[in-house]
Amino acid sequence: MDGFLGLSLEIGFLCVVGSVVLAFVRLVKGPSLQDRVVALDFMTVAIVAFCGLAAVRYATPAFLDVGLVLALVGFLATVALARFAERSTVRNRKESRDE
Amino acid sequence: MNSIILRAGTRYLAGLLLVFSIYMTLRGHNEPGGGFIGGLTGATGFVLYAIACGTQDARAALRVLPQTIAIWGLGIALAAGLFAALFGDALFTGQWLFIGATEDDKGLPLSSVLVFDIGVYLVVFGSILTLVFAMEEEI
Amino acid sequence: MSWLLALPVVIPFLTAVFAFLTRQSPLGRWVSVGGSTVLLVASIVLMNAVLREGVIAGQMGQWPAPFGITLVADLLSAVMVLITAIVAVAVSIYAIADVDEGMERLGYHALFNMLIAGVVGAFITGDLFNLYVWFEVMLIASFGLLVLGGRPEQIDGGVKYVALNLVSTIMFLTGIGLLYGMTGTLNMADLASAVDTADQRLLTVIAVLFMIAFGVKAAVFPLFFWLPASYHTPAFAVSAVFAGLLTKVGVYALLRTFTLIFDHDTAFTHTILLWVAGLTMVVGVLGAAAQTDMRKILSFHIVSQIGYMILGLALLTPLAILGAVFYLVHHIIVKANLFLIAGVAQRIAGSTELARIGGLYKSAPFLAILFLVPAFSLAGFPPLSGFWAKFLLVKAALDDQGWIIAGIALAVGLLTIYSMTKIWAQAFWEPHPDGVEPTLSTLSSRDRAAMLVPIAGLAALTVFIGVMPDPFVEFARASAEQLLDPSAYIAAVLGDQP
Amino acid sequence: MNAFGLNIILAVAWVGFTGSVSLTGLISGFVIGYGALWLIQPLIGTSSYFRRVTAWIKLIIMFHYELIVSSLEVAFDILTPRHRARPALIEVPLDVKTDTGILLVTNLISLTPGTLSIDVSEDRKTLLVHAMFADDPDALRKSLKDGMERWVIDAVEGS
Amino acid sequence: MSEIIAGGLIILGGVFAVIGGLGLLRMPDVLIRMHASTKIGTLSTGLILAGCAVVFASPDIVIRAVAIMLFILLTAPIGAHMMGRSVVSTGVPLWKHEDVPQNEVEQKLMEEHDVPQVSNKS
Amino acid sequence: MEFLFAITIGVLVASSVYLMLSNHLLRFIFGLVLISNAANLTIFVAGRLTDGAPPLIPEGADAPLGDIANALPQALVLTAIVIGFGLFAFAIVLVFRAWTSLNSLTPDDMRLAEPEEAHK
Amino acid sequence: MAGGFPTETRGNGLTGTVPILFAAALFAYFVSMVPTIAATDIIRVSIPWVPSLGIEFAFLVDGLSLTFSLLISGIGTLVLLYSNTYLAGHPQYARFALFLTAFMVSMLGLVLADDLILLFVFWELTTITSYMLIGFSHESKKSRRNALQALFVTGAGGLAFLAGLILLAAVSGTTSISGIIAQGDALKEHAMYLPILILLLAGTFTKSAQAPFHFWLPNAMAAPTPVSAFLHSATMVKAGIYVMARMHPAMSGTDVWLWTLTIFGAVTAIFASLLALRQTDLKQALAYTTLMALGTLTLFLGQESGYAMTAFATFLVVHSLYKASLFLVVGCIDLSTGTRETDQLAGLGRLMPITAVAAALAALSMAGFPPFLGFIGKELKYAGALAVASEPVLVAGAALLSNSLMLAVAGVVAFRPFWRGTVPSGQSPREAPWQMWAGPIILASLGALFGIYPDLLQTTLINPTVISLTGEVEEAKELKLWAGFNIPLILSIATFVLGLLIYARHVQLRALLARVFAALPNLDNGWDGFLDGFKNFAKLQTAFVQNGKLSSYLFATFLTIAAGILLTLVYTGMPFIDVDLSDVEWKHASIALLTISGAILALFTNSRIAGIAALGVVGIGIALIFIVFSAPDVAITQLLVETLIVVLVSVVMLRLPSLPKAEFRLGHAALSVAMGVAVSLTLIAVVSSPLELRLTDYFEATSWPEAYGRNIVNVILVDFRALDTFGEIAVVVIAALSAYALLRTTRKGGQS
Ligand code: NA
Ligand code: NA
Repeated sequence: MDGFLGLSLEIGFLCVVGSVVLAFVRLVKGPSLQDRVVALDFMTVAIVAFCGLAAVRYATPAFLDVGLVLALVGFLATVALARFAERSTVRNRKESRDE
Repeated sequence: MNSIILRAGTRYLAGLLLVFSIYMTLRGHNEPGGGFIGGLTGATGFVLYAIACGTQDARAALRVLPQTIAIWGLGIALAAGLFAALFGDALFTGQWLFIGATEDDKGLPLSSVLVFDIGVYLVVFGSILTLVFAMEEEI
Repeated sequence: MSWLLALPVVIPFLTAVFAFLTRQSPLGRWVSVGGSTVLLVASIVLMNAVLREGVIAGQMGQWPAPFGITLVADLLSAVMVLITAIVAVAVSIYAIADVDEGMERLGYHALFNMLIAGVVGAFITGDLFNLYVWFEVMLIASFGLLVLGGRPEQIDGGVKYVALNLVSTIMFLTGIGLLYGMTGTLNMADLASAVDTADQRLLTVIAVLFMIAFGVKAAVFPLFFWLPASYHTPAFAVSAVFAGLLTKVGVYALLRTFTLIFDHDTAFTHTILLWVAGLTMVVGVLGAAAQTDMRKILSFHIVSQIGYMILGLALLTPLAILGAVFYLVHHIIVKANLFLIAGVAQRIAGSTELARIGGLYKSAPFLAILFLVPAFSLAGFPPLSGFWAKFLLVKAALDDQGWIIAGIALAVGLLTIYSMTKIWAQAFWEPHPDGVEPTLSTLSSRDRAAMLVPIAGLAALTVFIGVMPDPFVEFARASAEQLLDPSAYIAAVLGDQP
Repeated sequence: MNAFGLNIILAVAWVGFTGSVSLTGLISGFVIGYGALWLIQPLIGTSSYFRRVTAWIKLIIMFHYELIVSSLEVAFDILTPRHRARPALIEVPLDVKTDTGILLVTNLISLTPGTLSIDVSEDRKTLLVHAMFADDPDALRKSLKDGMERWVIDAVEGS
Repeated sequence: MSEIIAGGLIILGGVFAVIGGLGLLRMPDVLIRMHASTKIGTLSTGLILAGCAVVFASPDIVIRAVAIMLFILLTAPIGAHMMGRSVVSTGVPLWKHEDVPQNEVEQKLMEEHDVPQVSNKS
Repeated sequence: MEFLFAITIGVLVASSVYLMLSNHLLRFIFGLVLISNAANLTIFVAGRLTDGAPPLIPEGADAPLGDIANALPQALVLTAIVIGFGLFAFAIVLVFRAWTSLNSLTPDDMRLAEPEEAHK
Repeated sequence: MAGGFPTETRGNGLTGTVPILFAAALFAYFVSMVPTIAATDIIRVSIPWVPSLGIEFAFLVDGLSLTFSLLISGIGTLVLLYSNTYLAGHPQYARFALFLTAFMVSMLGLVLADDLILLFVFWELTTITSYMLIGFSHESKKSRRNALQALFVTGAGGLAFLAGLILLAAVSGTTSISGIIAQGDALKEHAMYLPILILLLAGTFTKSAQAPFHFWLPNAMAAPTPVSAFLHSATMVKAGIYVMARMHPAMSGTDVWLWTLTIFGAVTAIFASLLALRQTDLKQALAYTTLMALGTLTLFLGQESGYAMTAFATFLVVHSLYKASLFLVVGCIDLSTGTRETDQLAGLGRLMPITAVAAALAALSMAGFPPFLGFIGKELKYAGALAVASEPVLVAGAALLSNSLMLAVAGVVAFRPFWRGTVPSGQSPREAPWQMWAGPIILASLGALFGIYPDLLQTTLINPTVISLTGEVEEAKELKLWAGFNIPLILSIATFVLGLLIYARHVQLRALLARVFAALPNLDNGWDGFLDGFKNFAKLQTAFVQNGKLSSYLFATFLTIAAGILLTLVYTGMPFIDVDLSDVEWKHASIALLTISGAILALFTNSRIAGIAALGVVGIGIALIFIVFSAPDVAITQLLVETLIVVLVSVVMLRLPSLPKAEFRLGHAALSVAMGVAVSLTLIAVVSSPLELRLTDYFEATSWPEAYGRNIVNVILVDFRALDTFGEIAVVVIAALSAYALLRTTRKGGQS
């Protein structure tokens, strides 16, 4: 794929991947449990965008299906981890702050 | 989980996930999807339900024991394979019925393969819920 | 024809489904017994067909090989299925007495039948990836059965069992991926010729990977740790079926793949196997000698005796393979039976720890006789099945001028005698430390029948094989021939395909 | 049987008529059915249905407007070296009653950058919001109530 | 023309994605980072999907793109709410600008959840 | 490309082996997830990589147009992922049980099945 | 057992009578064969048993086997008769009779078998049944120990024996014994002759308790006395002798054969006689004289001359008769007085006259006095010894010494208790019931009968036996009481003199011997040491290998894998590796890097949440790989599963403690890297050559036309490979049920 669309797709990929990398840095740094989860959540959404880009790039709408599923279920992990954070902190406040 | 927001969202999402999961299952033979993906998605709906409203409510909504669903799924998948015996074919030979088929168009396909995929769906759905409900209750 | 092959896999699954749906009532256990019996009938029919018509293959879904999944039964597969069915019948009857209602409600019978389904599937499939799937069915069912009951030592044993078996499973999967990446096929008969055009050096590497993956399943040195760590912990019916069948699936897989697919550099691979065989025999038997619990002793002996079967494969002569097949069949019957007997000992004498029991010879002579048969068979005394098994392998080793390995096999046989007599002396001859006289009459009549009938049946089979070995030897010879010259197998699977 | 359900039935009927089983078919059926219902509105008395659809459209448009504007605001803060944010946790009284309404309000508040719904109190009367630019909490409260909540009430709970 | 629009949307989406990522990285506390990531991430994905819809320009794809957006709009805030709630209830230290003093709500929460000293550096 | 991902798989394997050796069950679980992923990826890579052409047959065609990705390894990987999930699910429950009934997550301290010999 | 004979002397009813009648019938049956065999005919029956291995159910009756059979069944009958009273009312008598009868039948099978493998079967059966008999008093620790010892020693020999038999069969091309013998000298010239001989002798020497494998035999006295009588007279220990005799025609005549048998036999004979003299327990003393007899028999078998063979045949019968008789007598004494210690026995002759007579008759035969068969046996011994080609003086000397000692022992056992002193206080001995004295009397009388009428034995058994032994090369020498005034007679006289001297001084000698043997290493104690050592070694090894630590198990497993792959790579030479990075896009590289970074984060973090998040990153990375490389179905599944994994872990972690800080382990790190390298290298090598796409091509071509599906992956899953998928969903169900069971299982009653 070339032309303007091709170029913008390359830029799009670069940006999305770049944002994932930035999120990864946050994930590594933490410091709070929630920071890491938020970073992971952000990555999930970025993957949806990636799917959209891939669908265009390879002219394959099938990739949108990947995004579709992820958009629906991706947040479940966030919810579960948030619940973990809340509940485990009730048990041990100090511990989860340091996670 | 005593979150009003989550519970309210779950009302829509759980249903949405279920409907979506069936959609994914039925289209699986021709586009990405299928019984696994469907079952996993459907289960996610009830997992969310269980997280938001507790397993008691989720079990009540499901009405049937999840392990029963799973084992029925296995039975259905097996039956889909055994169905071929009626036609003298080998185990898991796909049997197709094309409703309103014409020269060019295959019409509306009904097949043992689809039944198999539904079995797969039920197995995955039931199994994951068996596991998640039990874990939620033990912890 | 394909249904002959499909039914042995289908029946236990159907049984599992029904057993699960009836798990809350006593019906469940009868479903299990009935299902196993039907399986036995099906496997007899299959065996009959294989004897009459040679190797038979069936294409599932009617897709031609190597594209679809082929189920194949040669003599080895057929006999393994048959033995599995026999053990299944025996254990499902035994379970009536041994498995409590709590376990039944949690789906014991369903899990058990799924395990059997997995074992049968593994024996009968002609597809490498499908073999992986059956391995997994078997493995995960065994996980469940192993920890059913939830006593802490079960959990502990379970952790080790699960951890190590998962590693093996993943290596197997990796191996399949790599082999597919080299040859582009998964059908084992097709692989037999496809590997010829592949890079032979690389193939050896893959062969070693498979050897290790199956080696863990088969519990050979130095990959057997999971077995002695766990086999003494679950219900007796469970450990009996584990002891009888699970490691044999690994041995079967080794036998199958290292005669059909990986026979390109036997000087290397089978020499490794020979070393493995020797070390496995010795380390296992020494392990047994160090134990003081009946089931632990028996568990280590599984390891030791797997060594004999590997020895047969390693020598790769017709007689050696014959011996390995004979040993395989004999060992399943005998070892399962010994674990069942240990269960009776536990029930009537209160333990399997040798120091804490005794007096069984005096007060339970019938049990004593039932123990002696498999125990002496395991130790290789004539005229029991184990004698012929040992005889054939030692003869094969001597014929092949494997003096040292033959010596090891014989010496290990002696140490096996030592272990068996240790159990005998301490559990049967020695008086019970608490002064009680354990008798079978403490069992309810239902339990007595449920426990002793299968034990007696298996013991009778052991004696029968021992006294009338000829048909079995003939059979083993024929299956060894099929293994060493797989052309019939390949032709049955691929037909006129290239 | 409310009007929405009727509309769905019409859509399905449309699919049946055309024989094209696809999402496109279904949606075109829905739109056509909507038109049909609107025409026969006096006959079946479904005026609130149409009013609400209008409110929904307004909600969607206003939401996107808010989303873009406040996104730019936040983006600006991210891209400039100094932190302009004046974060605070504030409580907003809630008038919206139904679950759906609460969900919509909180979601939309969360989706517009600068504000994040943290939690709804047990009695459903107050919403805890984290605001990024909370120099004037009262003004913020008012804008949330008159903006997002009003639109939602119109769309969901209006009669 | 549609290619230009699509390309523009995609680039814009990409830029927002990076901004979201940057926000996640450099905003001072977790709640503010969530402002950046949840919303801007959503926006960025929406833009890219819009571009996608424009390229394919078939109802099928448009519906799918819209569905994805709807799903994200439905789920992302719920996730954010759960996270935010856990931040507050577990007492993760929050950043405070000196211009905005701690209000009653915050003080109440601090006591309720045993929050350590709220940091106050910029 | 395969080369690149073979290296990636190597790193995954190495990390997971280290984690599995760590004598802590939670780390073991982490390692298990990683090594399962590595195995799945191995099959995928061994089936060769093709970008941008999913194994789908377009409407109206009888067979795929042009080169598409190898479908078989995809099916195998799918199967392997689901099986891996089943194994993982059991493993994590087992770890949980180990903690509640043995009160330990360090398997080397679990000596119920194989008690330490009292030295004679 | 002490305190007199059982009050219930009628025996054990049917369980007692049936075996006696059975044994008697067998004896009668063998007697009926005597005329045939005496006419130097043989009887052979054979039916195929394991034709596929050429093994037959073949039996051969010739002189040798008939002699043995008669002894076994005859003595067996008497022993059973005796036991029925001896153990009257014993709760486990039925088992005893069963084992004893089984033992007798096994022994008969052993001596009649004409097939190597069949012979071995019976050989092992005698081992098993004797194990059960020796351990009959199983509640005593000593019994159990000694039974194990006997089993272990003879079992060990048996295994060597088996190896020998297998080699012998392989070399001869047949398992038929008569077939092998018919092959003449071929075997002796075969390269495998020596190994075969060594292995066979290892079996026979242990079974017939040749020094230094003798230690188990006296310990086997733990068995009830009738068992000892049976085992040590005609059976068990003679099994080894029998086999050497049987193989004599095929294997004797070489230097190895000659010297091995001669030396072992002579040493055993002398050594055992000295030990016999040392004993104070009557049964022990008899046990050692058995050893002496076995040594002597072995010594004869080493030779080839007709004298030696005749001596062998005669002494075999002699010994069986008197030894069985004496053991039974000792049993009577034991039951009657409650002791078997010589010091505590005296003056029994008047109170137990019949027993005393039986003892005297047997002892005289044993001591070699005329006109007993023992005398003839002894004469032949000397004649045989002198006929030895190489070292006649040495052999004769050994024979002289052992015979003298034997005479002394006979006195100690059968003379002293009856005819000297008075009954000690506290004992009230009385005569044994007839069932118990019948055996000794009959056996002892036979010794006298054959002594007086040697022809009776000569024609019926000795001649045919010698033919069996020599293969008709040598003729049997004539048995006669008076063979003229010759060197053997002189030696006989010397024996009497020396023997009587020893008897007169035996108490002092015993003390001396006790000191000497105390200084010698004791193999019986050695056995305990060996067993302890073995157990300790086993424990040590097992503690090392199976140390109970999962981390060691995993380390060993991974080490095996890594070493297996890497060493094989080295062994085979590195396969072709194609490093092709030309088609790598930055996207691929960054996805790979992301995945790797996730893995490394999971590796190093001490935070559980970071760990889970890292797994999530890896999952995302892998999903991206699936997306980029055209696998949408897989990518969806991967993401769904990854999500569920996070959910499950987060649920479980609610109850788990946080991660401890990980310490860096260099060994682990090295192994991990090795594993990674191994997998990477192999995979790279695999993908360096092109892939055959036959299967995929077929799927692509048929997916729509034949399976009506456009998503090829799904069609493979639900149609082409539906069985895989079925198995897979079975795994999922089972996993769920298993996990459910595991979660619920510890609740009370096993169910919620
Ligand atoms: Na004991
Ligand atoms: Na700023």
